[in-house]
Amino acid sequence: MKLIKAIVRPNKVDDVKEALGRVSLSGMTVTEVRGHGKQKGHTAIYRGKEYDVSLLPKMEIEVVVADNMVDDAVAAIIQAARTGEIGDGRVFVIPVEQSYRIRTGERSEL
Amino acid sequence: MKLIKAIVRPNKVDDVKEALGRVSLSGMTVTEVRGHGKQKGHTAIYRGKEYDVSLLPKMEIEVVVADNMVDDAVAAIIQAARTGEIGDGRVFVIPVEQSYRIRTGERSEL
Amino acid sequence: MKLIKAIVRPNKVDDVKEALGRVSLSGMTVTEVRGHGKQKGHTAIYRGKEYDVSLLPKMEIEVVVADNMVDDAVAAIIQAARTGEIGDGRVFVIPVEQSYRIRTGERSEL
Amino acid sequence: MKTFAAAALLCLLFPVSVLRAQSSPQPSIPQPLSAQAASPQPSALSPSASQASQSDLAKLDQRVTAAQSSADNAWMLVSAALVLMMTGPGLALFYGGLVRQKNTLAIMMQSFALMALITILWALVGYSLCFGEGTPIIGGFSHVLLRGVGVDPNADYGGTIPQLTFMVYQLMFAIITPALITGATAERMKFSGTVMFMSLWFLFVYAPLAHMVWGKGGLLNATLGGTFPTLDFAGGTVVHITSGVSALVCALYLGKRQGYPKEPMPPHSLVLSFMGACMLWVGWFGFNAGSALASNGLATSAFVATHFAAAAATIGWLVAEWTTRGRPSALGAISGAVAGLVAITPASGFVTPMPALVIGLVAGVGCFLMVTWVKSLFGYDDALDAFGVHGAGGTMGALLTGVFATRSVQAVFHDAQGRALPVGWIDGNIGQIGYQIVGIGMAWAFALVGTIVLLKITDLVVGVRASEEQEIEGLDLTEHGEEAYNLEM
Amino acid sequence: MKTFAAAALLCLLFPVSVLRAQSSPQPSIPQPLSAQAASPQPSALSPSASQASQSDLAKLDQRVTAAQSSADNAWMLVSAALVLMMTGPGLALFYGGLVRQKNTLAIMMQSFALMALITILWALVGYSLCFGEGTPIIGGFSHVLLRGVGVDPNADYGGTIPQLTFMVYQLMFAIITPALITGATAERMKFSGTVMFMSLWFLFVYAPLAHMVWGKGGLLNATLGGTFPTLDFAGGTVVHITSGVSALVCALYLGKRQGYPKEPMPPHSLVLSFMGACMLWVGWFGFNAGSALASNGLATSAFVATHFAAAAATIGWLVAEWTTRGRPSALGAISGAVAGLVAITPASGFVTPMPALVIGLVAGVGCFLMVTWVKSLFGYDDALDAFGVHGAGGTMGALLTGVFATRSVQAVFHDAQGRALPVGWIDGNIGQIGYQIVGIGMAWAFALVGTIVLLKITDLVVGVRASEEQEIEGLDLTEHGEEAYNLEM
Amino acid sequence: MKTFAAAALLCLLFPVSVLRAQSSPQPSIPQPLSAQAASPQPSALSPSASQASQSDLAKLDQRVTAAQSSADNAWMLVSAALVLMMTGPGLALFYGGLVRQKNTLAIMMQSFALMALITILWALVGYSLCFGEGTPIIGGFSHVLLRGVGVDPNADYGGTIPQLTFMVYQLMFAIITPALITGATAERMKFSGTVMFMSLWFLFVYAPLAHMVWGKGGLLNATLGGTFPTLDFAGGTVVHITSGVSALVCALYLGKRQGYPKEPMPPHSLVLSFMGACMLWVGWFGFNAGSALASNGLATSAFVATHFAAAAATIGWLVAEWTTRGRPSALGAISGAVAGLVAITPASGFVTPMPALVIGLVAGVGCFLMVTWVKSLFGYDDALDAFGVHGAGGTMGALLTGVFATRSVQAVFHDAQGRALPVGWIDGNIGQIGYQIVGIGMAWAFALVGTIVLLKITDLVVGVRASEEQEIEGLDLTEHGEEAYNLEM
Ligand SMILES: Nc1ncnc2c1ncn2[C@@H]1O[C@H](COP(=O)(O)OP(=O)(O)O)[C@@H](O)[C@H]1O
Ligand SMILES: Nc1ncnc2c1ncn2[C@@H]1O[C@H](COP(=O)(O)OP(=O)(O)O)[C@@H](O)[C@H]1O
Ligand SMILES: Nc1ncnc2c1ncn2[C@@H]1O[C@H](COP(=O)(O)OP(=O)(O)O)[C@@H](O)[C@H]1O
Repeated sequence: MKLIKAIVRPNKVDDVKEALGRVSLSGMTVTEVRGHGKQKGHTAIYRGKEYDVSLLPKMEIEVVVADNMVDDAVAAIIQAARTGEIGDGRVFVIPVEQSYRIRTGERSEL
Repeated sequence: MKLIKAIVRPNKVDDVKEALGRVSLSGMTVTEVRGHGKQKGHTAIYRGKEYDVSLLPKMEIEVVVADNMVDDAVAAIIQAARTGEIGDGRVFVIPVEQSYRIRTGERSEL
Repeated sequence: MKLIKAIVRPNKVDDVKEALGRVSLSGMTVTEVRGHGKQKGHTAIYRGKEYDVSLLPKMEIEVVVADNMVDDAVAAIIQAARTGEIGDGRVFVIPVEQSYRIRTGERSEL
Repeated sequence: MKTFAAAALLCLLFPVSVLRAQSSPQPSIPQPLSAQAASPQPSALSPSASQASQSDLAKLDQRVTAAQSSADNAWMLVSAALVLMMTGPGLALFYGGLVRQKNTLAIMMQSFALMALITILWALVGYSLCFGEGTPIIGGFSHVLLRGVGVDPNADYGGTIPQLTFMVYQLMFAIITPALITGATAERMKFSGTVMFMSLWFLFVYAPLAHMVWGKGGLLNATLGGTFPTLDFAGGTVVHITSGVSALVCALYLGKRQGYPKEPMPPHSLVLSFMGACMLWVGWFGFNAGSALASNGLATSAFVATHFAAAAATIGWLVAEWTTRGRPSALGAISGAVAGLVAITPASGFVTPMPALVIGLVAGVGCFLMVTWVKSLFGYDDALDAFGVHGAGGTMGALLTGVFATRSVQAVFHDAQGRALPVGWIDGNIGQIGYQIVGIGMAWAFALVGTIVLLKITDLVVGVRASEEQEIEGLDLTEHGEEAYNLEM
Repeated sequence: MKTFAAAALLCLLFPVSVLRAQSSPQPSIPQPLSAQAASPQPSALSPSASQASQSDLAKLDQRVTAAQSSADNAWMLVSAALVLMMTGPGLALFYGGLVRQKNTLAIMMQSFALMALITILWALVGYSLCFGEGTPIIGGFSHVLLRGVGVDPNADYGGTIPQLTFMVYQLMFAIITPALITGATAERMKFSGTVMFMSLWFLFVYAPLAHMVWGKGGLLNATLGGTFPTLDFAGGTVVHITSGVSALVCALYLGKRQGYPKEPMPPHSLVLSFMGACMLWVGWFGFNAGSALASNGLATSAFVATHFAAAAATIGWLVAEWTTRGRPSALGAISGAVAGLVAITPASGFVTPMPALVIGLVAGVGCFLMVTWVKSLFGYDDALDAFGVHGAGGTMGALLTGVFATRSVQAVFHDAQGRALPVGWIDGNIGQIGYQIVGIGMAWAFALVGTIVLLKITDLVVGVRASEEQEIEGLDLTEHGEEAYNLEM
Repeated sequence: MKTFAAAALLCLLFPVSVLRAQSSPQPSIPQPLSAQAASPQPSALSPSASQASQSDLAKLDQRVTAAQSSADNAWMLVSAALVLMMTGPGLALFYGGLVRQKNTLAIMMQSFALMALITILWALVGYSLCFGEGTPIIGGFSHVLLRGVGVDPNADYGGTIPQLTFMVYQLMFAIITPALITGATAERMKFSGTVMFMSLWFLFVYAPLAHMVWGKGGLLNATLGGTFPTLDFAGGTVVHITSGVSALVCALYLGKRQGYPKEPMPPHSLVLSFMGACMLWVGWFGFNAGSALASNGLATSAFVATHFAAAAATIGWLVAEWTTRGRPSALGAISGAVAGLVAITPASGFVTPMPALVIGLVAGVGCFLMVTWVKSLFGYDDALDAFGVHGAGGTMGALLTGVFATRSVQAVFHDAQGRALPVGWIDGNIGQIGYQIVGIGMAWAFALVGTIVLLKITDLVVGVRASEEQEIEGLDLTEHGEEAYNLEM
């Protein structure tokens, strides 16, 4: 089992969700985050004081999938989230050792 | 050492915190997230335009614990967070290779 | 490749960002979280009803780095985020198996 | 929901039938309204004569009457606007900030819907039930569809302003009163149930009480021939006791919210509540000083008493909190202010400034105790403390009015020779306390009985309590299909 | 941006040149203003004589005129303040809550900048263009730099109040009208483009329309000698049709927002919109009842009509929504209220309360259909429904004014003997509908043509549409260098 | 905290002792207040005579006086409400949005607590110290506990309105002045320290200044016999210079916030600040136009000047910002508006519209420079720019009043024959600039010295600066036990 952690543009969440649905993955957890990378930020000025707004709004999508689904899932995410412009984001794959469903309390294979 | 990542209902955070306290785990980090799974969402309508509100508010609790504590911790979380209804959430266990305490700067075994 | 997950005080984000920049790491993802640990919380009272505000605002910084950068990155974070007071936070290192850049769609070594 | 749709249909239909009655010049508006003062009027003087004639004087006299009317009307229109502002945005924000995020729009929506709903009911029959001629308990149907309510003053109700002004001013009171109750039913009452219950409550609890206290010949009216002259300048009994006591009944009937009191349910945005409280404070000048129905010294006096009581109650609550809890809170400050405003409401047109401070202090400390101590003692879930503040504060205020009312502010009672008689206890009329108790008792009784009956009926017809799932997901999404904030994009 | 800087420079320079004209006592203010009423005035009576002399009476007469003026002035100053409050914070919040978070300050800023910008233009030439003597189409330059506008009343425009009061009251209307348009251009129009376009639009669309409808001798003026007597009490055509129709043109010209309609763009904070809507409702009393230009019965009548229409339209929209969508929403409630307020605007000084309810109901249901059905049918991106509410609601209201206007409220037309003639259809004058259509047509035509031309010019000079990147990042950061919320610290 | 508790106890006790004095009819309220105008009055005419008698006229004369009083009272009550609205919610929101989230309630709470606290002090001694008879420096104790302050007008202070109206109107000024200072001490001053310091400051800095400038026989009074006739229509020196300069002293005394200026401290919600600024603008009409103390042409003139200056200053700040920083910001727009409102305050009742535009422009650009350039030059931490806007803007305004004041607006000075003399420089009286400088100097001196002394005392008794840990955790939680937002549930 793997945890796929994708950082995408805020307006791509719906597309990613749909794309994952198409490969029969429906469980996911989404977090508002702010990201920094190659994408250039902005300068905010409040009464003459300048602030660097270099952490830009992104969304982090976490999906835990069975090992054999990883490639499909990653491909789906990348395709749905890509615009081709700097700032599109990353996908990381992290090992998961156990997984439980709270409702039933049992260890699940997803 | 493992990172236990539990996605639970928002109103269960306090219960989980208490339950973890009872097995002598007090450190934890909590994040507001939105989750999608089997639980059915809602439809919001703004001036006739419908939106799918299928990402429902959840809380993600992250606890890093020593290997021998994992089972106790998972059990405590599941028991505290369970309502038996769809939408109760998941618990994932992820390997952690190193852990540091910033205050002291030293590598810790928790 | 590793995911470095650092939980720091909210006002230390900028310092950590700078410190990582100095070791040539610019990519990162930041999340608002609330943490519980040794640091004592507060009591809030609303019309006589007391609430435990024991989850204090923290920021979680996630950086994925190549294996050989882990020590530098951890050192930089710890140095930048330390105040020496209880509540400084933690750094966890988690294995990452794969990493993709969405824009190009290719698997990256960062 | 069917019931509501039917009622709504009615609303959609009725006007067609009444247009004819309205389309021909109303007898009550014999002169075009604009004739009164919009254009510069010719001087009243006949320029040739050096002696002023009686007819010159008569013309001038009319112009003075018009000027006085314009002056009073200006104040009363402003007051009406201020009282509407108390409900929306005032109360809506005050309550909206106190609930959890997922119920924000639902509670604000209830205030807003009442602004619309009560207005319609008021135009149809409400005004008539309150201020039309009738029995000592309730007005009649003489003003149904606002028949006979035009720009001419009604001598009994604001003799210097158009009756239409009085009508719309009083309407604003009728709006806020049921809206106050929603503080007790917050986070768990269905919208359809709220709509139906509040409509009934307005007709069967508010209207009689308003008529009894303020209507000519009303049972409790102090100046227009009531049997038990109860002093209630701006609505301590009519508005605050009725709504507060009904709120308690609702809280008990509905039962506790899921998870109460174990789960924390902190106010989701005290900033909103703060704004709301400030607007309540400012708007309350219209509520109390406007109740003079003229822009005279009595209005000023009520204005001052209102402001002083709010200030003293704020201090009262804060000191109580600081002393017993170690820290004074913003929520305490604004709660105190509202408590003071509630308590001074019945007294505002009868007391001098210093007693107003006392009334405020008592209410501030008293309501603090109600909300922190009495509530947790009995364990009912009055979600936003509608009873603790309005019911309790209103009752304290009504009693203290009997203590501090003085003829130096308003000579309510006169002897046969027209000399002013003492009004309250401090003025030498201890008996007034008795009448105040009668008034208070009547308001409590009506509110208690009326609310139980009407809630039961509503429950049978459309239901009152939201489902468990709705409560957990929040009423915003499940009842209204919306979320208060969508910040993530 | 260069253009704007130049204009701004002009602003910085002009006053120097006009100070001299202003520094000597203006002919229009021959008496110090304070002489009027600030201190207690000596009695008008010569104490010795027992017969009142004509000169005593003359003195008294002057004092009555002063009192009447003070009364009306009090109401009009309040009304002016209320109308300003409609734009800021009212409209700014209403719109600010409806956009996505990243464009919040940008849209609010547009309202605020218009509060400043239009004020300057108004002082320089705007008032003169609207209310100075001129042709049937546009006023002249007689009041440029407010020459001749002092504390003396102008008999044509509020004969009992200082002309300065009328001037500043009308200014508030000129501010909100272009601000309404920003609802259609939201989230994608450049700030510089907005500033330039709105300046031009105010001069070349608003000013002529205001003059035609309200100016003496204006083509459509109903009481001061127009050729086509159109009834528009408080700005149904002048304010709402012009802004609403221009909004539609802007929406079409600018094109859709990136991602519209596929991407969800829910309102980022309905709480803000709710507050804004409440303030609009309250402020609208100043807008409509203030249009009586006096604190008389007509003001009261307009006040009541305004409130009733808002209430009925709220119910109308909610019932439509409940029926067709299954749930009544807070956004529906506040949208309905605004629709009702828009529709009653032209009618408010001509109709009795019951027809006001009808107008409100029609507007509530009508605008609901416009916004949910017509808009998605045609697919234009009127981001915040400026056309759907103001254009459509204003048009409905202007038409219905012709139906329900009655001389019992305001005797607009008279025969040779001075007897009041019927006003609207229901009053017996079906022909008025025709004039209303003429007025509506003129407003539509002016708004359509003027907006296209001025947008094109603006586009050529400074550009109107923000870049794709700006739109994605949000206008707050890219146009103004700010973020609405910085909550994380 | 002990000190505060003691003071509070005093508050709780005092009224008991004064009730007796208040309970018997006050000599100043010989007639019941309601007699004035609440009911329709019988015509003044004796119907039989055809010649008007002197006594008929006398009756009519009284009614005219009542009508004039009602008209002016309507405006003044509204103005009082507007000025209260400036503090809460206006200023509280404006400041509340500018701080970081963790200090939101703390700063808003300070404004609210001052609404309560200053009211109590005002009733006890404050009004008397400001407007009671006394020395040229401070009033006496003649009006302690509001003795002698009833519905009869006081000829010196608003001869047509109840003295109670004047009293409560002036109170609102006394509330906002110390509240302005909290902008400089934001995010680091203890609540107990704030309460104690502000109480002292009100008594020992505000009261003398108010008496000197506005009190009869005050040293700087221009119309009621002062030695140095300083022009300050609505409080440029009394309100803005005193608070602004004291703010600077506080900022220097307290020292910088932790992390200032290295750490970013962006405003947590410009939406709140925007709302607050709009309410300040609207409320300021009560502040300035209300200072005419009547609903006359002078009030209108001040209203117009106020609005024009706010608009011009907005433009001024925005253009300066656009030119030097490349982007105009919403925070710039609202800051500019407030700067303009501050600067026009002393001038509003003395200048014609065009000079008002000039004053606004100067203040807009000037305060922009203060806040962006001068502040960073000197490096003091005036957290929310209370000095940069109020101190600097107030000083500019007070000076420019001396330049632009003209007898055509208000004839302040007269020669022996009662002819109006020139008022400001442009009117031909260059010497007025000198008096303005005296007034400004006096206000600066009082504020500087008074604030240092009182801060030191407060520091010794209860302490002024919050602990480092409190500052990091935020004052909301540590001082008040609350959080502004609890959005996660
Ligand atoms: N090394 C990293 N660790 C964690 N998150 C990263 C890392 N690099 C990039 N990100 C995330 O990916 C987002 C996009 O990265 P960026 O470099 O701006 O664009 P792109 O990936 O298209 O080159 C960032 O805003 C950040 O949230
Ligand atoms: N595969 C997954 N990866 C990540 N998060 C998941 C996954 N499946 C479920 N979740 C999280 O668990 C929550 C509950 O899941 P759901 O299927 O609705 O209920 P249940 O687990 O009780 O069947 C979801 O809202 C989501 O946050
Ligand atoms: N076991 C843990 N798992 C996850 N997060 C932790 C854990 N222990 C501590 N934290 C995070 O680190 C933060 C600081 O910890 P705390 O014990 O208060 O201070 P310190 O690390 O300086 O002793 C906590 O608020 C929490 O967010």
